[in-house]
Amino acid sequence: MAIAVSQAGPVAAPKRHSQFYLGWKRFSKNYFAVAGLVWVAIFFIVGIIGPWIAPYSYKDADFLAMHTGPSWKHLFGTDTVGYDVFSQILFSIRYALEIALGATCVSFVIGVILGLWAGLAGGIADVIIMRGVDFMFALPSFFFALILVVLLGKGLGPMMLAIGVPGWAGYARLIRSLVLSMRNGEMVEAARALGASQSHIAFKYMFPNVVGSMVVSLAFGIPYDLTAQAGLSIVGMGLNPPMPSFGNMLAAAGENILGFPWLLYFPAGIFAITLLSFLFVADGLQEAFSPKGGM
Amino acid sequence: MPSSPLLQVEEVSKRFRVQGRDLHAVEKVSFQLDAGKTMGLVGESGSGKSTLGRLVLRLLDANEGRILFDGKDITSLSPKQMRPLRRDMQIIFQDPQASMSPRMTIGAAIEDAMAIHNIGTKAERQKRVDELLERVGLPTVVKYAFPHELSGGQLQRVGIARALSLNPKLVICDEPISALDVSIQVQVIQLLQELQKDFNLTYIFISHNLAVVEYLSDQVAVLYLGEVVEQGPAEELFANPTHPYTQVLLQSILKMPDDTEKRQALTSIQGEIPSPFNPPSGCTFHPRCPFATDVCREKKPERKVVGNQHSVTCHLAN
Amino acid sequence: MFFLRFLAKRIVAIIITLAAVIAISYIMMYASPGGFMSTTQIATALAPLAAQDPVAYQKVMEQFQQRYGLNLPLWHQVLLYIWHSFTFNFGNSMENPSITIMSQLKSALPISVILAFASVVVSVVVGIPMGIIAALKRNTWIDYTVTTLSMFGQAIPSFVLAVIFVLIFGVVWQNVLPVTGWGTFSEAILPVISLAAGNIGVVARYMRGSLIETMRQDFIRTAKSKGVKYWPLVFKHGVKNSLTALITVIGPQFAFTVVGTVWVENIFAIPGLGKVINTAFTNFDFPLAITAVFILGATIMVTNLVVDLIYAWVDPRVKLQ
Amino acid sequence: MAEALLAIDDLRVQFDRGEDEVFAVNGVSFSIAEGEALGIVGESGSGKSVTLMSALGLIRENGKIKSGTAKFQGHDLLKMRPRQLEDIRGRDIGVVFQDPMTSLNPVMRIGDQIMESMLTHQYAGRREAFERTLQLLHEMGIPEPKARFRNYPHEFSGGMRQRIMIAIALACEPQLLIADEPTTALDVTVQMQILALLQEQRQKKRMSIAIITHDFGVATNFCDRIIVLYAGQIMEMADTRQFLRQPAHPYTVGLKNSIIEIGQRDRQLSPIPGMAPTLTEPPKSCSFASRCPFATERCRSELPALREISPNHHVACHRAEEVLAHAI
Repeated sequence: MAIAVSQAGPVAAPKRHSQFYLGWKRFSKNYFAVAGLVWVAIFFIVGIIGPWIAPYSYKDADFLAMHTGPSWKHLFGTDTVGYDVFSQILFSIRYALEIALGATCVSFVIGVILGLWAGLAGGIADVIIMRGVDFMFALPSFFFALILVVLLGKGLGPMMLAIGVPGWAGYARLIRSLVLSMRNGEMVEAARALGASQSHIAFKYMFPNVVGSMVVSLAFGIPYDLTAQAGLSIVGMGLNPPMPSFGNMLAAAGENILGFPWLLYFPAGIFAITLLSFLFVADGLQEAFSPKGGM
Repeated sequence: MPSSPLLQVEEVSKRFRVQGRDLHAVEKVSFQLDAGKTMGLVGESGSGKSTLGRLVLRLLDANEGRILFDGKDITSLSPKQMRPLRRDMQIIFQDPQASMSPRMTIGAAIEDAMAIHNIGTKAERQKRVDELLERVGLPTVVKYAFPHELSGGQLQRVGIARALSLNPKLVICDEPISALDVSIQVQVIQLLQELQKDFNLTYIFISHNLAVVEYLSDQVAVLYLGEVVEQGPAEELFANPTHPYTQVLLQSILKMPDDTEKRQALTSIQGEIPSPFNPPSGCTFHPRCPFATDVCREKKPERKVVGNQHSVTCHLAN
Repeated sequence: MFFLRFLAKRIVAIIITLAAVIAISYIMMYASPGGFMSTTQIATALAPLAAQDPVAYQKVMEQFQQRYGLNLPLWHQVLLYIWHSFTFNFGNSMENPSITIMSQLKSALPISVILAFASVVVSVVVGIPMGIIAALKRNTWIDYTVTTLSMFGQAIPSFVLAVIFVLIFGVVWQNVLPVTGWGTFSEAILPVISLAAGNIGVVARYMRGSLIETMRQDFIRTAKSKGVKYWPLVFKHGVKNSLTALITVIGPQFAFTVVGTVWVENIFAIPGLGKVINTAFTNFDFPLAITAVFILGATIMVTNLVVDLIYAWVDPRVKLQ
Repeated sequence: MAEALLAIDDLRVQFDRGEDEVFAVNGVSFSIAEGEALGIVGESGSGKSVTLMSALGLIRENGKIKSGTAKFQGHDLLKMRPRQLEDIRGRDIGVVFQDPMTSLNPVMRIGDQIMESMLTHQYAGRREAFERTLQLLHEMGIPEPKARFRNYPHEFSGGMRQRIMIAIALACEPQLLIADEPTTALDVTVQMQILALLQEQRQKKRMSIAIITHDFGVATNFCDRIIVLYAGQIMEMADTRQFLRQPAHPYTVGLKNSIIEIGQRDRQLSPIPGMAPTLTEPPKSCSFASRCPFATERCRSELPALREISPNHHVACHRAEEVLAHAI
């Protein structure tokens, strides 16, 4: 009797569903995350074109219209010196993004380099780098940022460094643990058995499998750095006035709140929604792409 | 003069340093394996059988001893020098899912093995992937699938195809069937058998399943706590199991009886495998051995030849 | 003894880390443009003198440098500073040379400690039940409400919340709750809530996730197979196992809370350590700034040690090392 | 045959996987008699665990019981309120799970885990429960019960943990013990010890045992009766003797032939082709037909019923008689 079955049994027609595709499908079902992504996208666009659409420069105070409420002339009102709040917010978004992205990049680059070094080299390098990580975790990185602001000053670049440099430890620890778990895993062992070189293993096997976790950690890092930047302003160590920033606006609003609540509505609202959106996106990415979120 | 064996393992030992303590994973193991033959390594968990397999492939470095492949000492070759040799020695893992990148399609995974060694053009490699998949009994469309879309049995076939893609001489099969269902196990065993015949492959077959090892192997080594307690030709060893541990293992297998009257009594030796951190003195098996004497407790037994190439590491053997 | 050796090792590690914190902060501040002499108030006060009588100015400067040990080699200054810190001999602040740093700390530190601990306690007391309820009512509106609220809490920094509270209770509902000062219970409510909101979010979300994960474990099925009733199952097996995981996030969370106190104290005008840090950094009052960082670091590290001890006590699998 | 202790009738269980549904158990009926040792054998995904676990309310949330009854001493477990079922679990029915590593609560002393069952069911007071726990540990072959009482699971070896699992299951002297792959995670020498322990306890306590296993060696040496499951259906159900002498379902025959045993070096392998299906719709024809060497048009279009081809020998195959004739 003929057996019309292949040895391995029927295989469903492959659907070519890569992990990325499946993750994206899960992400797009998370409405909060999608909404967050839309806001983040708007935030980025405004950050890029903000200076061109701003009706006023952040430096031009309208002394004839100090602390006026929202009107057609000044959409979000003016502050105590006569700056247009709407324009200030547009510029704030730009600076906030510049600093947060710059700082996150700085942390990330240092963290990835040191994390890879610790994980791949092992031995004494690993011990030293991990001691450094322990050291950074002993104090909140915000305090290191404070001290760095003293050293570097309050410009855009210095802010990026002050917030970015102390943030490396988290990334380094993550990368190292990913590298270690994979280095001792069967996938890398199999690749070694095939005769793959170190760089081939790193780029073709390890990298595609860590990129998801790295993106997720970056997504969590950006809102953290946005918060840190505003937090520095709260204690008077933020971006140098008159450069506008959410932190400065919030700090100022806190002091002048009694008569002019609009100074708070818009900056606080936009800032809060932005942070929330970033968190929704980060959380959505984590749930959609982390290994646990799989099944 | 007979040609030299494909693989010679001489007095190989491996220790792991775990939290400041030495774990003796493999202790002074020696064996030889001719081309086209199968060596079976059996033992319970913690016996060091998988470690031994990795030592042979130089995926781990031995602390002592020598490994000769095709007459060439590979013990101290650098990773770079090892790389071209990897074409000749491959491994099949117990958990094929864990051994594959979840982000690579099946086709890419098999092709990558060839790409690493610059074998053929892209098109030639693609063609070879199709051939290999067909050879291991899979439809060629699976090359577009990702590992998570296949069943355990199918993935193991992919693992075999990947190992075969380099035309190896030696293949280490590390518990290749123990994660599979019974009906799939036989399929894979049959496939391994056919491939061995077709490509004159040499196998090291690692398993805790004595019956399968007996079925597939020409030579067998029984490991306990990293040491070979008995080794020899499969037929001879299973006909004359001499070491008490081998005997116990054989008695512990529940065979399907012919009838209910012929059922096995459920008796077994007491105790469990001791911690490899703290192996017992003398013969490591003495705390569980029904025949242990004082000398077993104190002195490490020597290897004794008890038959044609059949050796036993036991004081009581003669 | 094993436990004592562990403790000794950790304490030594804390001391070394703190010494390093002091050294690095000191060197960085030393290296900052203008160094210690850019100190705003003193520099302004002495500017006329420098112009009128350079000799007298030089003398004052020397006195000043001697007083703060600035004439010594850098390594000596650093060591001296470390030694002084560990002997709690912090010296005087630069901004207000007449008062000792110790006296400032004496009034400020307890306030911040109470604020931080109160908010951690509140977040645990509120967050854990929220997390448990969300986990047990998974995928119901209760769960969605809790998770969404937690996300809000987690995303919105304490200072934004604090400013919003100031607006609400300072402008809209005046005289319901005080928005400045410290001392009475009602004055503590808003700062503690501002600080706790984020932690509640983290604790609740973590508790939820961890409990859901735990309730899927095999040993829960074993407990069910024993006939263990629902609530004992949830609490004795589920929650207890989830808590071990939760403890690991409370340590880092405490560090964030400490940062939060710095912000919140500024907004609610609370005379705590945060306010001290604020004035110290804005006025470039280095001795004060370094001391404050030292005290905060010590608090955080000791808290982390305590958390680790609790962790080892709760989870028998954890080995202290 | 003695009276049925547990009688499962036409049980159907489905799992919701989001995009589709898996038909895990499709109309399974059998019973366990008092004092009987029943072996439920099948490969992964055959529904062997799900069948009994769903009767006890121990399947995952996405599993739904669609129909059927599971009468334990005449009372339908599937219709009970959770509280009633809780009273039966652990007291009348004990369960031993496969992986002793994950099946014990890691942060609870093992003594307390054993006592918990007795205290929950008010089987014994605190003092007696403690004494009985020591007694149980001793019976299970755990040395120094008093000292070990206070240990945590991670301080035991796999075999010892499985002994603790058994002690938990036996604490309230249940009438039925369900052992779900109790030895799969263990080494062979330890597997033997655990089976011997179960055998001894069964004889001493005169309880029924249902062993769920994929291992014919375990089932045939241990059990009085054997059920073979495939794709959530019973393929064959027979006394062990009949099962050994006259397997009548092609799947059973194929599976038995798939087992390589000691001393079979020269044997020719004849694997069952293909692999077991995961049913995403209810079976309308024989689920095994696509892998069966005897399959006919009828097998591919008509669902074979489970029928009694000789006393106490049930087979779900259109061609069982022919298989039997061929096999003999």
